[in-house]
Amino acid sequence: MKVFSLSETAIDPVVLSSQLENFGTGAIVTFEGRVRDHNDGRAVRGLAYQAYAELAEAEGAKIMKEARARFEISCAVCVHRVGELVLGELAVWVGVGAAHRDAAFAACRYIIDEVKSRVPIWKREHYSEGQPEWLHPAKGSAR
Amino acid sequence: MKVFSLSETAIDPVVLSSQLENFGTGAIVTFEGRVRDHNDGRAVRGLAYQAYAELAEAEGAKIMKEARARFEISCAVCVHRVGELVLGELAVWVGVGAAHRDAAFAACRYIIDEVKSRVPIWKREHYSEGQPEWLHPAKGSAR
Amino acid sequence: MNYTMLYFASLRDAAGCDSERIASGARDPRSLYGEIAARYRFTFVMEHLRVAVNGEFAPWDQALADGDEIAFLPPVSGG
Amino acid sequence: MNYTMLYFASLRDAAGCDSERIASGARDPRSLYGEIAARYRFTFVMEHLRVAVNGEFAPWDQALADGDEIAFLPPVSGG
Repeated sequence: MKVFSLSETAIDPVVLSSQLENFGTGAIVTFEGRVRDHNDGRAVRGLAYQAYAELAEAEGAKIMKEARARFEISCAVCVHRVGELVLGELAVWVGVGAAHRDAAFAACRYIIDEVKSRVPIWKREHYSEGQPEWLHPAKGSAR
Repeated sequence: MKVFSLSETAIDPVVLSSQLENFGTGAIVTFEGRVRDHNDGRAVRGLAYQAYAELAEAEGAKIMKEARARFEISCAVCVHRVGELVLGELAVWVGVGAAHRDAAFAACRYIIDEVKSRVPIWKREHYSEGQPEWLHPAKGSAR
Repeated sequence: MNYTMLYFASLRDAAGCDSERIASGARDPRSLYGEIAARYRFTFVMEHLRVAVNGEFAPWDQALADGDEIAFLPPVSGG
Repeated sequence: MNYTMLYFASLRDAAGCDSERIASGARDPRSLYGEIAARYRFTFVMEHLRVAVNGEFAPWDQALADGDEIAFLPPVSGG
């Protein structure tokens, strides 16, 4: 199983979580990013993610390696959806296991922050009113 | 469903997670504390949690209320096990949903930190060698 | 006065029971702890304990009333 | 020289295709972007884009070789 992967089908957090469990892992922190029904004040109907798959997988794998080097963690997994998503659907899942919670929280946060800022994946939002739009945030945009 | 509760039976993260999902929730952060096979260099076989149930539930509810007041979150749930636990079993589960991940991470961390330091629950570890011991950490103990 | 004592964790082991009714001349948790700690050889200094009276955290100098339910709480270790 | 261009997100919409083979006199991504941006009326300034050559991030002044696969990447919005 790859520690970072793109998925064209629904992400199953139950299956992913089960990969993190082992007897030395006292703390598991997970992050789930879901499709919200609003963004920047506009009502959102759904969205699509497009990826430069080859580079996204390489850059994602690099982030996971960085996280394992920086933090005392025992395991980390991240899956990002591509394709069309409906409201409430899982867009990204990050799970980190560690002996202690400091490292688990820090690594989980590091991974999602880096994935959002570095991995070549783009979001196209479909609104209740008006044309769909690609999101190309400038640096320093809201988290 | 109570936002903070004690459980005498196995915690089911799937059921708990499902309570956090709604269309306005873009970010869900969860923390799972599991029984590790070691602590402070000693091999652990299992453990038991004992609670002052009445006060633990009141203090836990207070922590959840503080989290909702301090952070922009839409929902938060925490369940803590009591009784005998085996290796790998879930001891505590915290889940927080928010529009944005900053608040979800901060609130999840706040809840587990406060629960560990304030809620009257005590852990008794069973070791591979020697007598079981109650853990009564002094202030400032390792996280 | 009569109090109901609750014991938890290592204090429960030391007391040999999870609760008991006692008669005492102590009028606050501070002096009550002196009595009880001597009886059961509790090793905790007060600074490492918290007190609960009737299911709520309370200060060491709270005036106790007849029938109060009192617990001395060792450092917690949940999570 | 001949290059394979890859387009993503709004640049794909503007180019009207996800990839194409082109012939160009440009020898680095910087001058190549000038050509391509003019052809398809890309509105991004270079400072807001990153470049990838053969599946890896690359600097704007990297020397290009015949047959290279090049992508100009708009600000990402995954997660």
